[in-house]
Amino acid sequence: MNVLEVRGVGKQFGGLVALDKVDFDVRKGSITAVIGPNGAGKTTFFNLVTGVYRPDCGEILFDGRSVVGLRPDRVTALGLARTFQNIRLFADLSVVDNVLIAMHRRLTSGILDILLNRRKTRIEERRALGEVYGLLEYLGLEPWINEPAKNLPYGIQRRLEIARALATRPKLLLLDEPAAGMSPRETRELTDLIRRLRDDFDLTVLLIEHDMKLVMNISERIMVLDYGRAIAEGTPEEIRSHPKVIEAYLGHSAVS
Amino acid sequence: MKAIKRGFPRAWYNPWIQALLLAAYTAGVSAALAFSGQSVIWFLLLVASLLFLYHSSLPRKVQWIWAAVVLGAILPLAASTGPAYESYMEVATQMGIYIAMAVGLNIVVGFAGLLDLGFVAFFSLGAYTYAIFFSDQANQFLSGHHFPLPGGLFWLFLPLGMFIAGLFGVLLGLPVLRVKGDYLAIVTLGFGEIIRIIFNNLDKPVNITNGAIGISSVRPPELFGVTFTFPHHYYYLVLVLLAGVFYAVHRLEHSRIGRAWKAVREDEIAAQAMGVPLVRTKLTAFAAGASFSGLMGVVFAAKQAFIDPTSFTMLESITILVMVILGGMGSLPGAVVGACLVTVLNLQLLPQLTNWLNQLAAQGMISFPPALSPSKMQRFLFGMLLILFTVFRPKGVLPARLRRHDPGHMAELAREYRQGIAGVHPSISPLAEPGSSSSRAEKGMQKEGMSP
Amino acid sequence: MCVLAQILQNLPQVLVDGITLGAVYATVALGYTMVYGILELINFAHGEIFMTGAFIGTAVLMGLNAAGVLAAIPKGAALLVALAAAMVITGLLGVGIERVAYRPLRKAPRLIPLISAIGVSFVLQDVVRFIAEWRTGNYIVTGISLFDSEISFGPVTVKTNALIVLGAAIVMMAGLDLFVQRTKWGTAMRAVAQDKDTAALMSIDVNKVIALTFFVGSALGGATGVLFAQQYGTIDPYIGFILGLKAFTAAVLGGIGNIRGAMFGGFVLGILEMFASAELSVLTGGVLRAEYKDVFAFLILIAVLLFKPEGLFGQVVKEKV
Amino acid sequence: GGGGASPSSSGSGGGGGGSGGVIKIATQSPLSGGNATLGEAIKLGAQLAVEDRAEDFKKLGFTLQLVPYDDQADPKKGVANAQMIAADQDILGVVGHLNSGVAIPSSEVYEKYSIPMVSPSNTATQVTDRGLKTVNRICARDDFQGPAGAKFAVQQLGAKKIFVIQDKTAYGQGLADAFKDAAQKLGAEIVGYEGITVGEKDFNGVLNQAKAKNPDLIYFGGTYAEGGLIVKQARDKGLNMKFMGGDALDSSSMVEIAGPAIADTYYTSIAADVTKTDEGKKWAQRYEQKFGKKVESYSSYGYDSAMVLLKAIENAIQADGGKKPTREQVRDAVRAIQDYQGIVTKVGFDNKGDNKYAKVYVYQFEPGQYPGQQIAELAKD
Amino acid sequence: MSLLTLENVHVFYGGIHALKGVSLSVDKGEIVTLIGANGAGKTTTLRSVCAQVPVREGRVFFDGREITRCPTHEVAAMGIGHVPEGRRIFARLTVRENLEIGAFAARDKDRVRARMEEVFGYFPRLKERLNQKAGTLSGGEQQMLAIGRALMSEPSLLLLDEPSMGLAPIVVEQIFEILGELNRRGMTLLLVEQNAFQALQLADRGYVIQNGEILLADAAQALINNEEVKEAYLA
Ligand SMILES: Nc1ncnc2c1ncn2[C@@H]1O[C@H](COP(=O)(O)OP(=O)(O)OP(=O)(O)O)[C@@H](O)[C@H]1O
Ligand SMILES: Nc1ncnc2c1ncn2[C@@H]1O[C@H](COP(=O)(O)OP(=O)(O)OP(=O)(O)O)[C@@H](O)[C@H]1O
Ligand SMILES: [Mg+2]
Ligand SMILES: [Mg+2]
Repeated sequence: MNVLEVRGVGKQFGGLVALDKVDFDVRKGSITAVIGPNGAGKTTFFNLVTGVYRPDCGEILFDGRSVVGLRPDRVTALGLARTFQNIRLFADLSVVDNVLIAMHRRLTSGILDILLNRRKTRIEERRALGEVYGLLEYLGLEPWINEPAKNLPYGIQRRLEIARALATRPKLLLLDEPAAGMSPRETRELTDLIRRLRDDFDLTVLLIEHDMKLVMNISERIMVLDYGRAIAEGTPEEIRSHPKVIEAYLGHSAVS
Repeated sequence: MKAIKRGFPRAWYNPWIQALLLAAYTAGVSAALAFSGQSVIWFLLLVASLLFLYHSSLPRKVQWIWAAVVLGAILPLAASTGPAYESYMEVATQMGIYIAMAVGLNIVVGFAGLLDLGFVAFFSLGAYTYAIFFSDQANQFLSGHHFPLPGGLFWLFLPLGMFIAGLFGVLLGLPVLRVKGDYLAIVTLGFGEIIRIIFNNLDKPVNITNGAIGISSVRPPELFGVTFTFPHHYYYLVLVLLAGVFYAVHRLEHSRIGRAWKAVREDEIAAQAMGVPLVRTKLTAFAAGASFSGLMGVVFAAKQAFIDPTSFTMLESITILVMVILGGMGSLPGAVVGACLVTVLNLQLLPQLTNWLNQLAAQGMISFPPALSPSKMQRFLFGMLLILFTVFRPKGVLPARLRRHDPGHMAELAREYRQGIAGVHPSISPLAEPGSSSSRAEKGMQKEGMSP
Repeated sequence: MCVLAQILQNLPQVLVDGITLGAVYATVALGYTMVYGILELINFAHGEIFMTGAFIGTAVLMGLNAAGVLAAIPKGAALLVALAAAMVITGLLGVGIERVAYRPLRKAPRLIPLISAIGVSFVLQDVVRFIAEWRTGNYIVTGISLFDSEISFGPVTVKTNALIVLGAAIVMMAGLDLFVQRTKWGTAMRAVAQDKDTAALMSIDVNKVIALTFFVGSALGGATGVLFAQQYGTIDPYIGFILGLKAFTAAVLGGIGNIRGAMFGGFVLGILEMFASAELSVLTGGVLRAEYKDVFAFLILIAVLLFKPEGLFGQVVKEKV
Repeated sequence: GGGGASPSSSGSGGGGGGSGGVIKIATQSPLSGGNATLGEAIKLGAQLAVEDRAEDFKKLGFTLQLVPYDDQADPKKGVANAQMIAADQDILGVVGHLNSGVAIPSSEVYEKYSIPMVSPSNTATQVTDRGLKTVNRICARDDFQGPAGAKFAVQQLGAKKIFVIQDKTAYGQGLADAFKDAAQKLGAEIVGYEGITVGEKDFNGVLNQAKAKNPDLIYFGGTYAEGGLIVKQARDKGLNMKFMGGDALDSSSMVEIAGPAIADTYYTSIAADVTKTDEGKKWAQRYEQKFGKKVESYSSYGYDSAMVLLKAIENAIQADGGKKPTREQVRDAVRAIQDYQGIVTKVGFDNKGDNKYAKVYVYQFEPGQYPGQQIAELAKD
Repeated sequence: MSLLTLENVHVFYGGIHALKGVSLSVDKGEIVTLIGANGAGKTTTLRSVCAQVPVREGRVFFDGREITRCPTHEVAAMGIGHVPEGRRIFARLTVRENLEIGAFAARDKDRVRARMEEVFGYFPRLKERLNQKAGTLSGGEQQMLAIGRALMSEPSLLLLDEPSMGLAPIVVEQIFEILGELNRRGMTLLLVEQNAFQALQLADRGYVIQNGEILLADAAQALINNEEVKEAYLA
């Protein structure tokens, strides 16, 4: 079964065709990668799926429902969460608040509940805090809970982005270059983490990455974009030896 | 829970000792105020005790009760012995009105990051709502002679003024939310001016606001047969309303709504990606801020007994903004301190200072050329103080602080949460899941954390 | 009588008056836009710098007059002297203000400098007032008008002054636009606007660039002040506030940070206002009158921003996510 | 006495009783901000009065002092200052305010503490129509000055088509409305009624409209700062009809701002021409010497208001056998004044506190001259 | 001869002691790399050279001159180029203007033009996007621009903070080639890389930084063979 089905999606910026009628499916429970040269349209693809941009043409189905034209917060509410290539944390807020905010949709207290400090609100807040701490622990972020996000080292910030996305309880998690700025060792840990996330949270993971070790290691399927077009799709083995991909993206040394 | 600062002996941080010192201070200053008869300094020092209280390490609850006792009993009692009693109460009342407005604007500017330069419009909406119906103004456009309404209905108009201002907050917000940043500033400024100009001109074709002439002889409120005539009546009224406002803002700030405001301030795109609806969040901020302002508008109209559009100029909006920023954006105590500072400066200290200089000049102790007569220097001094304050306290007098969580306590909550999921804690499960109902995530929670 | 005919009959003169007022708005708006473009700071004190320029220019002309020089030199030369003096002094004043009230706040939250700017406004208003009052006994000063003659084109009359204001406005805009778009320093200004730390890494002296910006912006404001005093004859220390506000509105209308936009916004606002105060009551049969002109102008501003939230000339900087 | 910043903390504190001591009167008017010229004129006028009478009060055993307050034309400041004034028991009366919008809420406070207020310049009808015991004024009400102007405009100047401009302030609108209604009653046609914004400098828009209507007279309800420019810009446009306005045009700045364009401009004022009497001339000279400023109409109003107040205090002292009077006594003494001859107007209060003798004089400006030529005198109907 | 020297440098962020006495040196013509975990202080070290963080204690020398207290723009004008962490391109300027700003201190226009061509030679992609606003470039394109911009000033010392971040493998390869090429032409490089293995292969010497302190300093090859380094920083 596919959680995500993309049919003929295209996007232009001015005269620039960033995505050109892309078709793509993501199987439920899989870990799938999107790779491609810089400027190929990968991030744009994520932006279309999450509602940040509206596609010029085509259809995007998430869990069988069209998400084209939905606001990003609605898309998130349906169970689609993402991280950002250029980290976009709430820089002046604490780590805990960053994650709490991501639970916005899942908390249900209205303004009256809050003003009257109803029991429901109090319980909800307690549980939210509990869940946040659990998540932070899970990602090894608990030493930083009271730190403003902007003070964290780069790699930790990336992990916080993941924690934040998880807090929305997504079914499909989109990671945009999660390993950027991480050392090989951290990347290795990240690889494990993504696998465990998938299992522990019953997730489907779709990721963009330039670190081929991670990609080849983790993905079940890979799509390759180049100049907005899907030039190849397949298993890591197929992609690794795909001549077009080697030519446009991998280079010859990376293959060996 | 206060962070320990270096340089003081440990005993300073013992809440009991602090309470004792504070009590002694309060007692001493109030006695001085009571016996000196009339002195701004003692009055201000007594008010300042609340600042020390805020910085003390007494528990929050105790701090609130303490503050209530000082403001509700000690301060008015100590001041009431002198001839300046009502003068103090007047200043304190105006201070209270501004505090509520600054706290309201702080929601919009400080929490949600929406620069609003037309905030006073909401204040005027509240004020006119009351003034029109509690003077004979309403007879001009409504048939029958039902107006002014009896003072007892004041209590109905408090929520009404709040509601109307809040409603306009939403109405303004709807179109305005398309524009961002400083564009928003100018649009709100335009809105503020539009409202003021309309009030200034709505004497024709139907006389609703009496235009530039203003509405006079506004009837004061009544409670249990007591008519509000003196500033100290309004002081208590404002005190009670302020308690409500603080409570509300305090609740909201640390709720999902307050967090959503801040998220929108920090990064709109990320906030949306985390499921925060942009428009609704901004609208609640506008509405909440506006309603506090509208509430105080009603009080203001009743207290002044007269209103006209000159009380609602753009300069007024800017003054409130100054209070918020001076105090520390996004900080509730900051907004309070900012409002107090600006009001006290404007209404008490600067007039007194210039009067004093003037008297010295009159007695020939110092001399000024007439062009530099000290009585005209209020604005100049105010401007100077603004510059000095910002340069020396660029983050505001009491900058916003992050709420700190105790890791131990959080770990405890996390345990409780896991148990709740395991079914030990059968209370409602309010953390609904988007889409389906299975509880996937909990599995993740129950495993061991990843090593950092 | 036919409403349209009434309006048409007036229209040429209304347009001319609107353009004249718009030229003043436009040039003041330039200064706002410039400082905003660099520091993302709404320099509320800009209106007061403009006002100071007006006083300095007037003082220079009065001084020349008192010394008996004024009658001896060509009027154009006198105006140039006044302009030069005002520009240099207000330019330096701008640099000084930046140094004292804004530079210490560069790392502070974005709105903080707004407060010191308001402080500077108050202080400048009063300082100018004290000086004017001390020298002349009255802070409302009526200066010397150099070009008071009128030129008529058919039904329309224009003061020579207005033409000078207009010409100066266009020259200033063109010069500034060239400077900012085409020179190295202009690019540096825009780079500093976006990221001071990184600009410094490009060996740009950030302080110098900011000071330069303030100098140019303030000098333009000062020059406009002189022209304003020439145009309207009477000045007081409070002219900066309303005018500054209007000019800021104009800058936003055009797309703040955009020089051509500021210019265009100024003219649009001037014409709109003039049109509203002349024709609103004709249009509405007396229901809405001239006093609604600001409402009218603001409503149009809001409408424009709703459809083009970045202003008329502003670029859609769609954030790349 | 408390801290250093508390100048008003001296004094007997106990209200009346005891001969000797300090007597203060306060002024409240805008001393900073855009309205300060007018506000300061009031203050300086009162100051001169206090100095003039200081000797007399010395003889009675009192030190006379003036306490100037800056209300910044802001009702909230006015009210807060009023409370401070109330707290200083030595203050027995107030001269002020400039703006009716500040006077009305502040006088609510004066009333509570029985502090008499003598207003030099509040013309709005509501100021005295509320029937407060403490509120008095020496100037003419809008509904006297406006109609008087209308009468002169229609009957003497022969204006048939009149264009009315007002500045959308309480003063400007009150006056312009009263003028408009009266002029219509007298048979004139109001061909336009437009508002302008205080503080702006370009009034060409409204004037273009006036030009299209081609009236015989333009009436302006507002102050000289805008009035002068309107006259000037109108003449530049070739509008050569007559102009008229109220007492707020009565300023030397009006002449300066309008320049040669001022010809054919009229204004109504309750002030008789000071320079017509020797005494008045001498007074004006003294004022100019002392303060280095030209006399404004509000200087003399301020002076007369303060003099009336001081006269009342003096009366109260004498009535009470030389003791310091209470505020109530002063309040009643003020209202009891019936024929005090001031420097510009005779003063006698009716039971509302309006000046029975307020006359309206009509003046015509001449280029370069201030004050204008007094050309008519109108009494109350 | 040593081109850049840090002596016992201490840096604080508020209360956080980020550098605790870092000393290192880079000789003329060398490639030196600084490796370390997240938050170890690599970025802070580079920033302390350019006076982007205040150095509380210790000294920095460049080309024999002390530059500890020199303002950033002067340091840059002396010939230190910097590719900052997170790219920091000027988003609202075009690609061309970004490059021109890179050569701000240069006087000779022809030389600037030639230099720009050279950059296009390295990154043809940038030439295709010449008049696009830099903010709308893809992540990798922005990284190319950041490097190109730093090259525009013809620095004698180039500080690179994770230049390969976000780049396609084929481009990463190119980048390392380019760095080698630049070095051969006489440019001295101080390189911070997560991709420690590749960095060490390129470099002459390397430093390992941990918790704000230099833990190890050695020839690059020796570090590659060091068991601990292998364990901690190499895959
Ligand atoms: N908002 C925009 N306006 C104009 N052009 C854009 C915009 N967003 C993206 N582009 C262009 O579209 C192309 C695709 O960009 P995108 O960010 O999707 O690339 P990418 O595949 O994520 O690359 P990278 O791996 O370098 O991050 C790029 O050439 C970029 O310049
Ligand atoms: N602006 C700041 N405010 C407070 N602390 C900071 C700030 N910048 C960095 N730090 C702290 O200083 C330490 C060193 O950070 P630095 O950015 O130099 O590390 P790094 O080695 O470059 O890490 P990374 O590999 O993640 O880029 C970290 O602990 C970080 O949390
Ligand atoms: Mg990308
Ligand atoms: Mg780093």
